[in-house]
Amino acid sequence: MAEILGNITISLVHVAIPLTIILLFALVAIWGERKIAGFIQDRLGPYRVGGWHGWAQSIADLLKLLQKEDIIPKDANRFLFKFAPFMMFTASFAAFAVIPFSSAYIGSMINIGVFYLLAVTSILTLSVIMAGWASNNKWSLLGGMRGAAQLISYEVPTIASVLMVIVVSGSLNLMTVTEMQSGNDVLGFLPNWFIFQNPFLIIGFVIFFISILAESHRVPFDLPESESELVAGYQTEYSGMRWAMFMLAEYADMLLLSLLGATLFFGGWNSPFGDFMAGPVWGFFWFMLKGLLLVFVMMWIRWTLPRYRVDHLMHICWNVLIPLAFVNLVLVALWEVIF
Amino acid sequence: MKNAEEIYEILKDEFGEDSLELHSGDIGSPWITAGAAKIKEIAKYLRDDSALLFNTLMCLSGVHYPNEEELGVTYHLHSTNLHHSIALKVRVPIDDPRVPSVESIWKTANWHEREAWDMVGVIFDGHPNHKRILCPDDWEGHPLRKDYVQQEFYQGITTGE
Amino acid sequence: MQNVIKEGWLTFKSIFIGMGVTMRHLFSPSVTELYPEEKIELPKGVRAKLYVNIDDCIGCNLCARACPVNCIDIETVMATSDVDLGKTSTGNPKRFWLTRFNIDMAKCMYCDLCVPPCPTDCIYMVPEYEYSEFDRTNLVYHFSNLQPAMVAEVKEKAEKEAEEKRRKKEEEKKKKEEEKKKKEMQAKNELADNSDEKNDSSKPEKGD
Amino acid sequence: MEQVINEIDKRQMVINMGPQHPSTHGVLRLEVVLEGEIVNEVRPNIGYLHRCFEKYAEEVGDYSKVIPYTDRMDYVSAMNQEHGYVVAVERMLEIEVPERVEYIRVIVAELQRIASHLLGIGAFGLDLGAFTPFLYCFIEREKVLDIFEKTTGARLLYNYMAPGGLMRDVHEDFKSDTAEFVKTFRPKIKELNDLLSYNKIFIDRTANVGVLPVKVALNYGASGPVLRGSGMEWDLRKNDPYSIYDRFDFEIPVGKGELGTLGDCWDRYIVRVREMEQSLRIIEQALDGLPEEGDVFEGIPKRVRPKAGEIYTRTETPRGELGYYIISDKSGGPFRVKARAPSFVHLSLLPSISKGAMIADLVAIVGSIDIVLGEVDR
Repeated sequence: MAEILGNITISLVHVAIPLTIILLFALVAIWGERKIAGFIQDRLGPYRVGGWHGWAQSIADLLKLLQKEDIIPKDANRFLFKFAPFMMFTASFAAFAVIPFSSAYIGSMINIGVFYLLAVTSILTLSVIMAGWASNNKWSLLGGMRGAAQLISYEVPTIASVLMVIVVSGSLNLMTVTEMQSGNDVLGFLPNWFIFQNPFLIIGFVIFFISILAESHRVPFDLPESESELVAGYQTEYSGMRWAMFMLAEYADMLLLSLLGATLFFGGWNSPFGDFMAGPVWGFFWFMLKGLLLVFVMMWIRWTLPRYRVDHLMHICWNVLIPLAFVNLVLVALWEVIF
Repeated sequence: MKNAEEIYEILKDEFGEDSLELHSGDIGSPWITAGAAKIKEIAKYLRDDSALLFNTLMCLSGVHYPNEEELGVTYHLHSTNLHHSIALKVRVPIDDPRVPSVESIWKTANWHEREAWDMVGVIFDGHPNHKRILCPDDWEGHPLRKDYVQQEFYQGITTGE
Repeated sequence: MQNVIKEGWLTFKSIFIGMGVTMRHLFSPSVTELYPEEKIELPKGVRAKLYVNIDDCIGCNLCARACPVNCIDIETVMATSDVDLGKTSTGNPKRFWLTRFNIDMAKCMYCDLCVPPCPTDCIYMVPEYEYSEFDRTNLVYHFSNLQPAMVAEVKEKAEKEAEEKRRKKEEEKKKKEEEKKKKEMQAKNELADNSDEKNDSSKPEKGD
Repeated sequence: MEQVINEIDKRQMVINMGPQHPSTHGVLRLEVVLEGEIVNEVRPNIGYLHRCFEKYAEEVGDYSKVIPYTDRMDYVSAMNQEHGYVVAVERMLEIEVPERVEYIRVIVAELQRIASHLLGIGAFGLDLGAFTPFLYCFIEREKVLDIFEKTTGARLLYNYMAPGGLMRDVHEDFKSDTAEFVKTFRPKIKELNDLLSYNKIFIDRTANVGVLPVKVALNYGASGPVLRGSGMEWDLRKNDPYSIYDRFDFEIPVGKGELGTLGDCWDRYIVRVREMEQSLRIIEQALDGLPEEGDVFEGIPKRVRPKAGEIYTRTETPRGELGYYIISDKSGGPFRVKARAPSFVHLSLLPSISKGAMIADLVAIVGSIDIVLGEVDR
C-alpha cells in the first residue's frame, strides 16, 4: 500500500515538474513572441498590463480566455470537438517524460526514449484532423486535411535526422545521448556536442530544424492554420478555453521539439565551457537556454518569411529533404566508421 | 489616329446612313448614335477593321433620359494600337429597352452590362449571365432611373432612415 | 539535381538576407506613440471637429447649403426693428436671431466645404478629436446660445412684427388699390371731360 | 474511369470566401468551387459596399459637392480620385488651371500613388503570410499621410482639390517635408526588395501564378499595373497625358517575366514596386519646378455650370484607368456621372485567371490585382 502511495506521489511529482515548465514557458513565450514581433516590426508589443513592458499580458489573456463563452457549432460532432484540444495537449505533454532536463532530472529513464517521443508526438496529427473534421466547417476541414498531410510527411525527415544522431550515439536513451556529449575535445576547445563531432550532422541539424518547423506548424509551414487563406484552419470554430488549449499545445510542441534539438545536437544540459558552470542546476539553465534560443530562431523566422503553398511544402519534403536526409544518414555513418 | 468625323465616314460607308448619326454637344467630345439592332455588328467591325482597331472598351454606361422616355447605352472605345477614341451611343425606348450584348466582343462589357441592367434597366440580349450585380437579385426597380422610388422594405428590413 | 541545389542555395540566401533585415529592425527604435499618455500635436488647420463662433454668425445659411450631407441645421428669426443685434467682429451687421444652429457631428464627413463660404469666418474646424459618445444624439451640437424662453419671445415678437408688416403692407396695398381706383375713376372722368372738351376746368377738381 | 470522374465531380465543394474573410480586401464574396485545394471556378459577388455614388452625384445638383464622395470611392488613393474628377470638370468648363496648382496636384497625386502602392504591396505580402513587410510599408505610408495631414488637414479623405484650384494652399514646410520623404524612402524600397520581393518563398508563391496574357488583359479592359504587369507599356500619364504629366521625365515599368511567366502575380507586384521609384522621380522634378508664388484660389470659378454636352476623361490612378463619364444638361449639377473604376474591371478578370489555381493562389491573385472594394461597388 505504502509502495503504491509512494509511486503515485512520485508520478505526481513527475507530472508537476514538466507541467510547471510548460505553463511557465507558454506564459513567457506568448508574451515573448508578441514582444519579438513588436520589436521586429518597430512597434512595442504588449505594453499595458502589469507595468514593465506588459509582462502580465499572457496572464490577462489567459483570464480572458477562461471567461469566454465556450461555443460549439450546432452541427459539430460534440465529443470529438471537445476532445481534440485536450488530446493535442496530452500528446505533447506526454512526450516531455523522456526529456532530460538536467543531469539530475528526467521523467522516465527508458531505453527507447527517442522512439517513445516520436511515437507520442504522432498523435498530434490525429488531433489536428479530429478538430478539423469535428468542427463541421469547410475551412476547418481543409485545415485539418492540410495538417494531416503535412505532419505525416514531415515525420519522415524528422525521424531520419534523429536517426543520424542515433547512428553516432548508438543509444535511444536521451540521457545517455546527452552524457555522451560532455567534455570539450573537438579541435581542442569546442564542446563535444554532436553537431561539432560530425560535420555532416550540421546538414542533419538543418534538416531537423526545417522538419520541426513543419511539425510544430510554424511559419513558413503554418498551413493548417494559415489565417489569410483558411481563416484559421482547424481552429476556426474554437473559442475560449478550448482554443487556449490549442495554443498551449502549440507552444508545448515548440518547446518540446526545440529541447529535443538541443539534446540531440547541442549537448543537452552540458555546459559549453566544460566543467565550468556545470552541475544539475546549471545544467538545467544551459538546457533551457539552448532550447529557448532555438525557440527564438523559430519566432524570428516567423516574423520574416511568407508562407509556403501546400504543393511546395510536399515538394520540399518528399523531393528534397527525404532524399537528402537519407544520403546524409549514410555520410554520417561513413564518417563515424572512418574517424 | 482618326477623329470622330473620319470614323463616322468609315462607318457610314459600311453600314449606310440611316442608322448612324454624328452628334456633338456645346462642349466635350462628339459621339456617334447607332441603331440598337445593328450595334453588335458595328462593334465587331470597329474592333476588327484594320483602320479602326478599337481593341478596348473603356467604359459602358447606361443612361436614363426622362424627357424622351428613352434609355441609352454609351460605349467608350479606345484603340491602343492607333491611339484614337470614340463614343458610341444607342438609344432605346423605355418600354422595350433591348440592346444586343457586346460581351462576346469585349469582355469588359460583361460586368458593365450587368451594371447597366441593374442600375438603369437596359436588357442586353445574348448576355451569358444577365443578372443584377450591385443590388441583390430580388431588388425592385432600377436605382439610376430619374423617376426611381426606393422600395420601403427589403426582406422585412427598412431601407431608409 | 543541379537545379535543386541552386534553388536550395537561393532559398537559404534570400531567407538569410530577409532575416538580416528583421534582425536590424529588432534593435532599431520603435515608432509607436503611446496614445493616451503621449499625444502628438496636431498640425495647424487639421479637420477634426466643427466649431461655430456664434457671436459672429449672421445666419446667412451659406454653410448649411454647402454641406453635402445636410448636417448643419439653422433656423433664423428676423430681428425686430426695436433691437439692434450689433455687428460681428468682421463688421457685418447682424439681422437675424439664431434660434437654432445645430451640427450633427455623427453625420459630418469632415470635408471642410462649409468653411470657405462663410462671410464672417465663424465656422471652422478645431483640433479636437476625442468626443466619442455612447448616445448618438449627444453628437448633435447646439451652438445657439438663446434660452428657450428667449427663443419663444423672439419668435413672438418677430411674428408680431411680421404681422404688423403684413397688415401695413395690406393697408398699403388697399390704399394703393383705392388710389388706383380713384385714378381710374379720374381717368374716366377726364376722359368724359375730354370728350366734353373741358380740359382746363377739370384740373382744380383733382386737388380736392 | 468514367465512374471515377463522376465520383470526383461529386466531391466538388462550394465554399464562400467572404464577405468576412481576412484576405478579400474588404467585403467581397467569392463563391469558390473547389476540388480538394484546386479552384475549379470562382464567382465574385459584389455590392456589399454599394453607396450610390452615381445616384448621389446626379441628385446633389452641384459639381463641387461630388468631390468628397469621389474620395470615398477608392479610399486608399483619394487624391487620385479627386484629381480625375476635377480634371473632367475642368475640361467641361474649359478653364485654365494655374501653374502652381498643377504642380501641387502632381506632387500630392504621386505621393498618394506611393502611399497606395505601399498598402497594396503590404497587403499582398500579408495575404501570403508575411506579416512584417506590411507594417514596414505602413510606417512609410504614415509619413506620406503626415504630409497630407499638414497640407490638407485630413489623413485619408482629403477633399483637397476643387475645379480650377485647391481648397487650401500647401503648408509652408511642404517642400522640405516632401524632399525629406523622397530622400528617406529610396533605401526603404531596397529593404522591401530584400525582405519580400526577392525572397525565394515569395517568388515561389507568386511566379507562374495567375498568368494574365496581354491579349486577354486588353479584351477585359485591364489597365494600370495589371496591364503593365502583362508586359504592355501603357500609362495614361504618357499615352493620354492630363494635367502636366507631359513635362516630366519618367519611365513606365513593365513586367518582363523575369522569374516566371510574363503576366504572373510577381510581375504585377514588381511593377508596383518600380512605379514607386518612378513616382519619386516625378516628385523630385515637380518639386524643382514648383512655382514659389501663386494663388491657388484664383482659378476657381464662381459658379461651376458647364454648357450642355458630355465628356469622358480618364486618369491614371494607382489601380489603373479611372474614367469619369459626365453628361451636363446646363443645370448646376451633372445629369449623369458614371465612374469607370479600374478595380471593378479587374475584379471581373478574376474568374478567368484563377481557374486551376490552388486556394492559396487565389488569395495571391486577389492580392496581386490589388482591388479596393470601395471602388468596385462605388
